[in-house]
Amino acid sequence: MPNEYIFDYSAVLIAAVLAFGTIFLLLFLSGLLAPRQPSRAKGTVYECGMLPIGSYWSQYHVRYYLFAILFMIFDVEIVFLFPWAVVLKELGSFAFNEMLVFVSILLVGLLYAWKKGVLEWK
Amino acid sequence: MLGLIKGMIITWKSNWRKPVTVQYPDESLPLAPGYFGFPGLIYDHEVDEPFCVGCQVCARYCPTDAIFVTMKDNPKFKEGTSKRRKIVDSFELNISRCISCNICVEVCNFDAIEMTDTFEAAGYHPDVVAGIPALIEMSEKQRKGVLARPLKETR
Amino acid sequence: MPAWIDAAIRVAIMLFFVFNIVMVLIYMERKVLAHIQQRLGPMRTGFHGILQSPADAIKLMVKEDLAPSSADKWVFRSAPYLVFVPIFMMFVAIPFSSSVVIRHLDMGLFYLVAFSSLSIVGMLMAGWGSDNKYALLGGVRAAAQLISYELPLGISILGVALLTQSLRLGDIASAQYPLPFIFAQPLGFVIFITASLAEMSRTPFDIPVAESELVGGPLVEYSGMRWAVFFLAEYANLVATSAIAVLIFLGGWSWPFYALEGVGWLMQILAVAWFFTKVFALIFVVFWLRGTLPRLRIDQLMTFAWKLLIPFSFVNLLLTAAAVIYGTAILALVWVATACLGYTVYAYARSR
Amino acid sequence: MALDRLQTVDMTINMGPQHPSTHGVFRMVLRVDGERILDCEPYIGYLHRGFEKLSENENYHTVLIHLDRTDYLAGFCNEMAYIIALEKLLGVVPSERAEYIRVIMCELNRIASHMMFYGALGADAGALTPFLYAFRERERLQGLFEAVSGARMMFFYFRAGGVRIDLPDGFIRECRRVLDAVKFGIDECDKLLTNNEVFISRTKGIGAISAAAAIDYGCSGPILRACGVKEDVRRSEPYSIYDRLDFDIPVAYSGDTYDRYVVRMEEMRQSIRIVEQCLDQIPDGPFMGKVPRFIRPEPGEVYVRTENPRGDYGIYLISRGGDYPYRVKLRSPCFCNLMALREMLKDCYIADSVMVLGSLDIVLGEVDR
Repeated sequence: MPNEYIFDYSAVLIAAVLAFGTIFLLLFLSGLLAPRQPSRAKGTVYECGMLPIGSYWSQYHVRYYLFAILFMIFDVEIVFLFPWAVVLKELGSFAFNEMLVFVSILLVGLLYAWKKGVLEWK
Repeated sequence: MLGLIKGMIITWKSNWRKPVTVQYPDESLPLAPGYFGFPGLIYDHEVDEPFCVGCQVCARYCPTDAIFVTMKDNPKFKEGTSKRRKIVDSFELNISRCISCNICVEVCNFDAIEMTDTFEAAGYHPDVVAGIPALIEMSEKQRKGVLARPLKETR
Repeated sequence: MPAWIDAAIRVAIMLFFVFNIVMVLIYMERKVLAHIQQRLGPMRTGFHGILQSPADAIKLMVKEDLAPSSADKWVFRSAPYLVFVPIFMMFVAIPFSSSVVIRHLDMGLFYLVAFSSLSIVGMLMAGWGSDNKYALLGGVRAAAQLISYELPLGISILGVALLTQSLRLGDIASAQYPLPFIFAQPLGFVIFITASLAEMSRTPFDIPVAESELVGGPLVEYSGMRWAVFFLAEYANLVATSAIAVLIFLGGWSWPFYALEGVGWLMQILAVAWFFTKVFALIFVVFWLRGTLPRLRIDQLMTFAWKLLIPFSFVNLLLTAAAVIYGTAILALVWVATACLGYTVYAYARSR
Repeated sequence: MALDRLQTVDMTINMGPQHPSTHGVFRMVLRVDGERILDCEPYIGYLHRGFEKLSENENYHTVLIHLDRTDYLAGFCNEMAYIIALEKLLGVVPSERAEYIRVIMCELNRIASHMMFYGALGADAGALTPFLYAFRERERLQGLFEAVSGARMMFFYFRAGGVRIDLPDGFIRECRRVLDAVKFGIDECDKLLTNNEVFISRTKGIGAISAAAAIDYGCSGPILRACGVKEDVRRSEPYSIYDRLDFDIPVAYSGDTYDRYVVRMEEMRQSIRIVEQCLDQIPDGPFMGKVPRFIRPEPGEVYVRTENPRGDYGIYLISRGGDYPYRVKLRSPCFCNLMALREMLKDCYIADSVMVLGSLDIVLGEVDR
């Protein structure tokens, strides 16, 4: 079993390395072929032809953060749901009821966030 | 969802219609009968000289100052072959400034200038000023049959 | 042959395939959009412009690679890698037929969900590293949108895992021989397609790159080959996602004909051809949608994900689980739920 | 709620002048908090050419070529306003046929202009296809313009007392054919966007303005009519032959982007109605009235309003004798409509800013003059 596991997942590593290498090669080739004549005007950022007003380095509104937190919770839940889904038939109604409780706790959380207006973009 | 599906049906239908694109340099749409390209100088074949006498009215009225005209004594008048006392010496139309507005044609007292179909004046040369020969050629081309076109079938 | 050489050859072939199919797709998109708009599309390079994509690739290759002088150089330069590599890694687990595949991973479905969400980091880095306000807005939008749609995407897939009791994509495809899962999981299919449209940032969810206000979003400062890598990733993602949709909802290579499962060459070629017919049909629908729909706004998009898709995907999950435990008749309720979803969208738009 | 008390730094974004969706070289500086617009400051003048000053050195007819370039999407309508003013100053009555020709061209121009609006709004919303469909319809109409006036955009066609040249042979038949095609095209455009749920959610309730505020800002045209004010110069102060024609003034009541869109779509249909009536009624006869050889009005001044596709277009013309007008003042509807932008953009999202701007249908040539 471990052998098979390594056989399967070593391909993942190889794919990552090869894809990375190909992109590197492409960019390297482009670096050789493409002209390079930097100038000050080319180095400015695009802001509709005007010089940028103020810095882009500004604080961003917290509502993105709240969505990210909500996402974390649900994503972790999905991690639990995958193994559950595969073996549900074997475990039977017991597992179903357990998961019902688990999901409803999270859904109550979602409802709470909804009620609190986190899901609104006022 | 209904509006969305309706829109999908519209785009699906027009997917199968004939494209309206005309691949411009290869083929071009027919021009309308009275199309305004750039003005050209009309040639008087009877006396073998242009109608223009170089009176500079068009240059004066031109809103973009695209026309530059000078006048000279007509040698053919001395010979007696022409009734024009003066004749155009040089007539320069700056094609890159001309806005094809037809004003020069309207103000001309001698009916010496007309709008032609020529509108493709771009080329690989910086010389965008059309002189008398070019302007006469434009007008001659215009007179060869293109004038009597019927109203085009727009698509 | 050692396993790693076998894998390397397969991966190399897959890379070659991905690069080529992306070119085909770019050409196809331009042609489809053109004909939807009664235009001709590219016509000059080769017969009916068929060489347009290679020409574009060469052009991008020899184009100057600009970066803003104030940009965060490392973040800016490494973002394309982080977008393309995870998307390509999805292809490791996607089978094109029962044996044309890099590896049949036993956790294939989970693997795909995991890697499909990784490219968010790249988009965020592109937006953050460009030192550009449009790019920043686009990057943050991309992050918000992609994480929100990650959830309905993952949960809608779970329904299929419940029905097959397996995460191997090959098994899932084979399990759909008499009846593909789109009939058992209509709600899952609708949610999956919607969410994956958002994951791919395609119309009507192309908000991160919204060219009418953000002028290209995170990609606004990229040029030349570096920009082309993003483009490559976008279309590779389109192929991958459509392939997943075909595999888990539209019956893969088997439905509706004979289950093309044999090991013979002919059978394999037929299976791959049939599989890609479906994939291209699905991609055509995506292009068709792009030709028809306007773009949503970011708040509507988030509301749509959190208030409609996530609850409905849980409904789908629980109904499917109940069907697995208590009998398949419950799956009829999924159809009712699908109708409810459609009606909710309709009623919401009317109520405004 | 606690969120509101968190302090964040506002970001200032330039939208324009070189931006794909600002309809020319318009610039607005947005102060945003996240995605939300706190304030919008419009900057204009990037296309300023000094039309009013230029006109002082043109004779009475050649002013028209500059007028064509102010609102370059509705050249005939601009010429209409100026020519009526000039005729009033001269005391000239245009010939009957010329009046009909003018109204036909103006209304066709209105359809073409609104089609441009439709396409641009669609493109602002992110839909690619409406733009191309709109241009397909515009192309048909511009074929007619080209046949009649010789030019596709800068017409220079109207003259004091009439028009430059009579309609070409077969125009009426051809025009009817084009109108039928355009009617079909408008229906198609309508089906593509009007009921689209995504489009509705992007436009309904966005950039709304009350009727009172719109009147205060001096808005006119479809912007005002979308607020429920039934004001149309063609009806309230009929000029030319509009009092003989039967058409409705479409009105909507909520004043938002969607209503402006709906009003314009309906206006196109009404314009088709007007053109069809004109084609039925157009008399034979000269296309020029009795006009003095030299256009030298007596000293005096006149103000004329007409209904442009964008609203109430006014020309104030002063003569002090001689060949040149002393003053040509233009009351530009776009300029006044644009002033309401700041009010409309309150509490909008960044994505809405381009939609609201698109719904105002500005033409920078006219705003900046």
